[in-house]
Amino acid sequence: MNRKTLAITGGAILLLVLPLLAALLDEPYLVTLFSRILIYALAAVSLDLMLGFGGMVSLGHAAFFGVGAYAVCILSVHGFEGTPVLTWPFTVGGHESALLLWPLAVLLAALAAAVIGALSLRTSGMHFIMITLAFAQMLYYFFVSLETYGGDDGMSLFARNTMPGVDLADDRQFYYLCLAVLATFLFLAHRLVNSRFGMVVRGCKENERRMKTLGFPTFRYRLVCFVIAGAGAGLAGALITNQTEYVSPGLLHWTRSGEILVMVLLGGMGTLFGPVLGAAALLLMEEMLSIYTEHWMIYLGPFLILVVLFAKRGIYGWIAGGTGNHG
Amino acid sequence: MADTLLATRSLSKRFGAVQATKDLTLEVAHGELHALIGPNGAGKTTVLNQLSGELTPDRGRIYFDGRSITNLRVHKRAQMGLARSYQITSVFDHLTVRENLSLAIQAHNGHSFRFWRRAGDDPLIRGAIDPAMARVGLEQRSRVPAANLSHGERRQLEVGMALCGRPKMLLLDEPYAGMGPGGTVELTKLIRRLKSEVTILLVEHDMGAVFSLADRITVLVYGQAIASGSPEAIRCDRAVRQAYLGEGDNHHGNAAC
Amino acid sequence: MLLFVEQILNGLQLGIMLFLMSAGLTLVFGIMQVINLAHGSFYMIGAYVGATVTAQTGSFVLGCLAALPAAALTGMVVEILVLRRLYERDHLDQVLATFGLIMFFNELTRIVWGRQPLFMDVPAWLAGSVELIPGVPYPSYRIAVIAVGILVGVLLYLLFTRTRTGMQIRAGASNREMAGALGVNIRLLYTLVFGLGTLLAGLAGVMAGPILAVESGMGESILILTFVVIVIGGIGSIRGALAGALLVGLVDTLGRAFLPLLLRLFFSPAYADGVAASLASMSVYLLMAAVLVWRPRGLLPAHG
Amino acid sequence: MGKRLLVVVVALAVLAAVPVMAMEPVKIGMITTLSTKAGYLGEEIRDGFQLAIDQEDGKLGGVPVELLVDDDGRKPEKAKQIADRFIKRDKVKILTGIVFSNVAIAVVPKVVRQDVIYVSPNAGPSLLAGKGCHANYFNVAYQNDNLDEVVGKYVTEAGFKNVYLLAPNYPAGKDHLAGFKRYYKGNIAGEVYTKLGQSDYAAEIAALRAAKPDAVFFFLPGGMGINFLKQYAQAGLNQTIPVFGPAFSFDERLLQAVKDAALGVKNGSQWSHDLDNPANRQFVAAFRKAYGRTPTLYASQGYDAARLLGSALKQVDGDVTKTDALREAIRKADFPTVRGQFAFAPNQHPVQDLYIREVVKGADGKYTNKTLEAVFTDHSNVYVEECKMK
Repeated sequence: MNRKTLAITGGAILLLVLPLLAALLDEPYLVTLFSRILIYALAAVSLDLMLGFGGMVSLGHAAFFGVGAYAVCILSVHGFEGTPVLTWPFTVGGHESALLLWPLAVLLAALAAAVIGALSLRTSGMHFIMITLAFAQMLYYFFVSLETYGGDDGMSLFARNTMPGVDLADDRQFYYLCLAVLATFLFLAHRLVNSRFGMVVRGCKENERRMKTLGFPTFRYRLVCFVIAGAGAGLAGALITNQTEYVSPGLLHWTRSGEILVMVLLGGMGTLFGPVLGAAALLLMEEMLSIYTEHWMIYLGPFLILVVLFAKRGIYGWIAGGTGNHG
Repeated sequence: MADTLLATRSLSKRFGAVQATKDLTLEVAHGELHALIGPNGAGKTTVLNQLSGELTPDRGRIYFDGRSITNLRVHKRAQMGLARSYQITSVFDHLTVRENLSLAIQAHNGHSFRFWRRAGDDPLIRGAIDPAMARVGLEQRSRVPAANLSHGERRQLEVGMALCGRPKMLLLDEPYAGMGPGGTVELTKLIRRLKSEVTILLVEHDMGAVFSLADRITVLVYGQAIASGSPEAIRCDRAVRQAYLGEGDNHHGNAAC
Repeated sequence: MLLFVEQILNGLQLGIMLFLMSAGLTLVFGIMQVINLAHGSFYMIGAYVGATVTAQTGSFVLGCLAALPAAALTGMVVEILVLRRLYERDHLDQVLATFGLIMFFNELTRIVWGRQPLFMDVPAWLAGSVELIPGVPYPSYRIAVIAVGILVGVLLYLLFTRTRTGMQIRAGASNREMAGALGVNIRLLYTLVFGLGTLLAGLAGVMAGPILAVESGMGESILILTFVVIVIGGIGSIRGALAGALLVGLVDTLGRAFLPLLLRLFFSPAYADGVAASLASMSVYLLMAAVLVWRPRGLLPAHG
Repeated sequence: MGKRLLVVVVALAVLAAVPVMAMEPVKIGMITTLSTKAGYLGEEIRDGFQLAIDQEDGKLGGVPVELLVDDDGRKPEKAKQIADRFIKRDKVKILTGIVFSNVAIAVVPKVVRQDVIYVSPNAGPSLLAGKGCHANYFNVAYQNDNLDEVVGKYVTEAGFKNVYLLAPNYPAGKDHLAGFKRYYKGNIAGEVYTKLGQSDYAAEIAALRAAKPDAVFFFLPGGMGINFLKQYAQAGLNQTIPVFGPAFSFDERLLQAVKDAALGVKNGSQWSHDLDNPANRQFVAAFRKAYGRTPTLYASQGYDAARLLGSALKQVDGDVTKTDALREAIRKADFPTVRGQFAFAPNQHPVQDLYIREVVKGADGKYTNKTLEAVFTDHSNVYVEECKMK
């Protein structure tokens, strides 16, 4: 499968040298653009764990993305102002250190995923798609009603989180941090997908009835997979808060879940590197097209249709060949 | 009761107006190959689905290995050693033969919340895959995705997967359906070999196979058991001939009765 | 007490509007197993063509007569060019393709009609209001919408149960290959079904023109509500779409009307208004989640 | 990339021939909303701004400028990315164009800290006028509450005692109603917050009728306003209960989509096309000639923003690197505004007259606004004390 390894190593090298390339071309702006692509790629890969490997089509994945983002932003702002977040059961002060906030964001996103997953996994097919959308919209309107944190106007982060040894405010260091986080997540996902747990999840996607008669409590495995995917999106949320230094309920809107879904499908479902390509393709096209024409959607729309009609397994399938489903 | 592995007490299931299973009382003894036969639409598969837990009966109880499993969930029954195959072979098409079998092995070797080690490298699984493949004669096909196997090979794979958990009892749903003559001989040899290892409840139309393999036979018509006994008794049973072959009193043809 | 009756009427009217939209969507999804996110775009096309023709000719009826074929024809062209290749494909491919269609149509309307919302007025003969219930003047246009909704419901029912094409469509839905084998021209049938679906969306669009703003992207705001309706009702069943639409219409309207009053009993007015507003906007999704958890296949699933 | 390179080369070649010091055109970045339902608002601001440049054939205050425009799609994240690109890639020193308050709140604080001047041609959120004010942030349009304050005062003077309030459930909605209540002294018949982007207002209209107010004040921008006005007229209420609101729902282009549903409605605005001053007459005529339609208040704000920058560029002779000098020049605000007079309050928001306008049917059959009276003269905003200019 040299085409596949060629594609992956080529992509990795490009991402590694990008900041140097950006400096060469005197385009420092590319660094922030690609940081955003890496973060959305992380959200897309986490969705693909559940979608491409687990067969669970969610149109509400941005809910966990938003929960992670808001958790980090609320706690950081309180940390900056020194005011407590919570006083009632016990006083919870704000903090700004990434090593504390990001795991907490991942935990909260995982918790939300557990609750939403437990209820949603009772349904299947189109109903599952719609119930995940329903829960995400409920969280969206919850954050719209949070007036103390800016409601629909959103909330700005005064300064990026702090991390020993890494100055997050420096765009280049932040870029390499995002790249490291994405690479680690991809490696762990690769292990996970081929582990015993991964086999069960892939079995459930193929033929859940057969899995049950083999003796697997499929609900539990699919729920854990749903929670892991939600946690991944929570981590991406923590990163996007620091990248844009701003959060708004718009992060949780169903159109944002739609965008992440489009990235997975465009890149190539059921592969781990496909969504990274999908995120890059969608965001780069959106950015480049809008520079040259106001009516960029008139080009991007048909492009998506052509990819669906002709590149059967997304861009990754087209580049790397071979069938999906084993990362 | 002590010798019986599986028993149902007045099992009933209705789909709207259709009474699919009517007061069915069935007993399968340890080590026995019990055949369940009957014309199309008699409700044979409905019975299997109630035994495996995919359908919950309206009334009646099911006992397995001395315990009532009437309301037990599907995967718990499979864990207790009640395995099954399907009329339309149900395997994992995109996974290779090796992966299909390792999944089946995984089901009975501790929980699979293991996220790090590759499934194939797990000692519990690696040891068991080759013997499982040998048992169903698919050693050369281990890297082939299940979708590319022949009909017979897929049937063998499914049976092999069912056996991976060293089940106490195997529910076979028309394994001979669509099987060519060569395949039928091969399959009969396989089932005959299995008889010593596991109790089998065989739902089948191929009378040749049924009468050569079965220790006991139950005949199901319109969801009701009209006769149950040794193959010889069943061959001569008047009610069976009436319901099954549509013959009345004339005994022509079958000298043995 | 009159207010309560009027709010019920408002709920029904919103429900009927949602039924017009969801009948087309559930038809396409139930029969052709195609998730069509771009259904809102045909609603928009119906509104835009209706508004333009009404403005030029000055007659609302001509506007409708122009809007319906426009939406149906665009629908058929889309079906032949894009959707026809996607029937065997995974639902997700259909989602991605129709997501692309949304972008294409929204931008197309901006290019053709410009960025400004169009004007569409209530026809003169429907402009006034009628006192169905003494003391409660109810806009006669909205009563017309309710009438059209009921008419469409009856026509669809008759089409499916009494006519040959209806029977062919249902046959095609339950078993594509068999229907094809029996000589039903499945390709043509599906084009017609999709055309009918988009015609219904166009009708909903032109009916909404005088009440709502005719602007690019108007389809997406009602699209989500329509998906909620067909899922609550049970995918593929027209009866389900009707039940779902009325239920959602009532819950949304009554939620917006009476939730603030209800909460004021417990909280301070300012706090109650804020919570009521966000709860009202969540009410529809709470309803759907509750229905799905209780009946995972919707209230009136199509076929068993 | 190729195209822009070509433009720069040509400009340089031309300038080389000119003896005056070779001047690279000053780049001005415009981030505005051109897509979504509110796309025409951004188009108005851009057309107004571009008109000022076209009138000086490619210059502002005698200095050649290049206007870079991009669509933020009403998404704060997208607006931030565009701002980032303008500052880092195009080395832009002046930004403008944002339509919506929530987008402005997301973009402005970070931009002004990178020593870039931001002139707002529309959004004037209370946060950026008060606590969040900054020396590099100017607003040439209004502070969000202004247009509601003028209506509040007018409604009180006109003797209405029991007003029903309506706005979307988001911070700007609460800001605008607060602005109205600041100058309205009568009783509040009801205060209802509706869902953002709502289309059907039948329930709210029924509740409103039951409360029997003597007037209604609403802030529902864009499509929401159209839906409400149409349904309000169909319910026959526009004959019995008069409606008031800020100018956002009554600009010239929106009126064409509402027509007689808005007839007679009085709205507060800091500008109208029939304001009688030479700058405004010239602007309205030039705009009609260039674009074939009457300008809206957004276009007037875009035009004023361009002329303001023109006056500043002239004083610093086009050298935008000296931001302090540029800031001082902008603060002076000596440019012929279309509103008659204009000055900056300490928090660099407008001090200007505010009028009440009435929607009438013009001679040419088009619906338009007629200025009734000036309610406030040299009106500032209430957030001046909160702002400690950094």
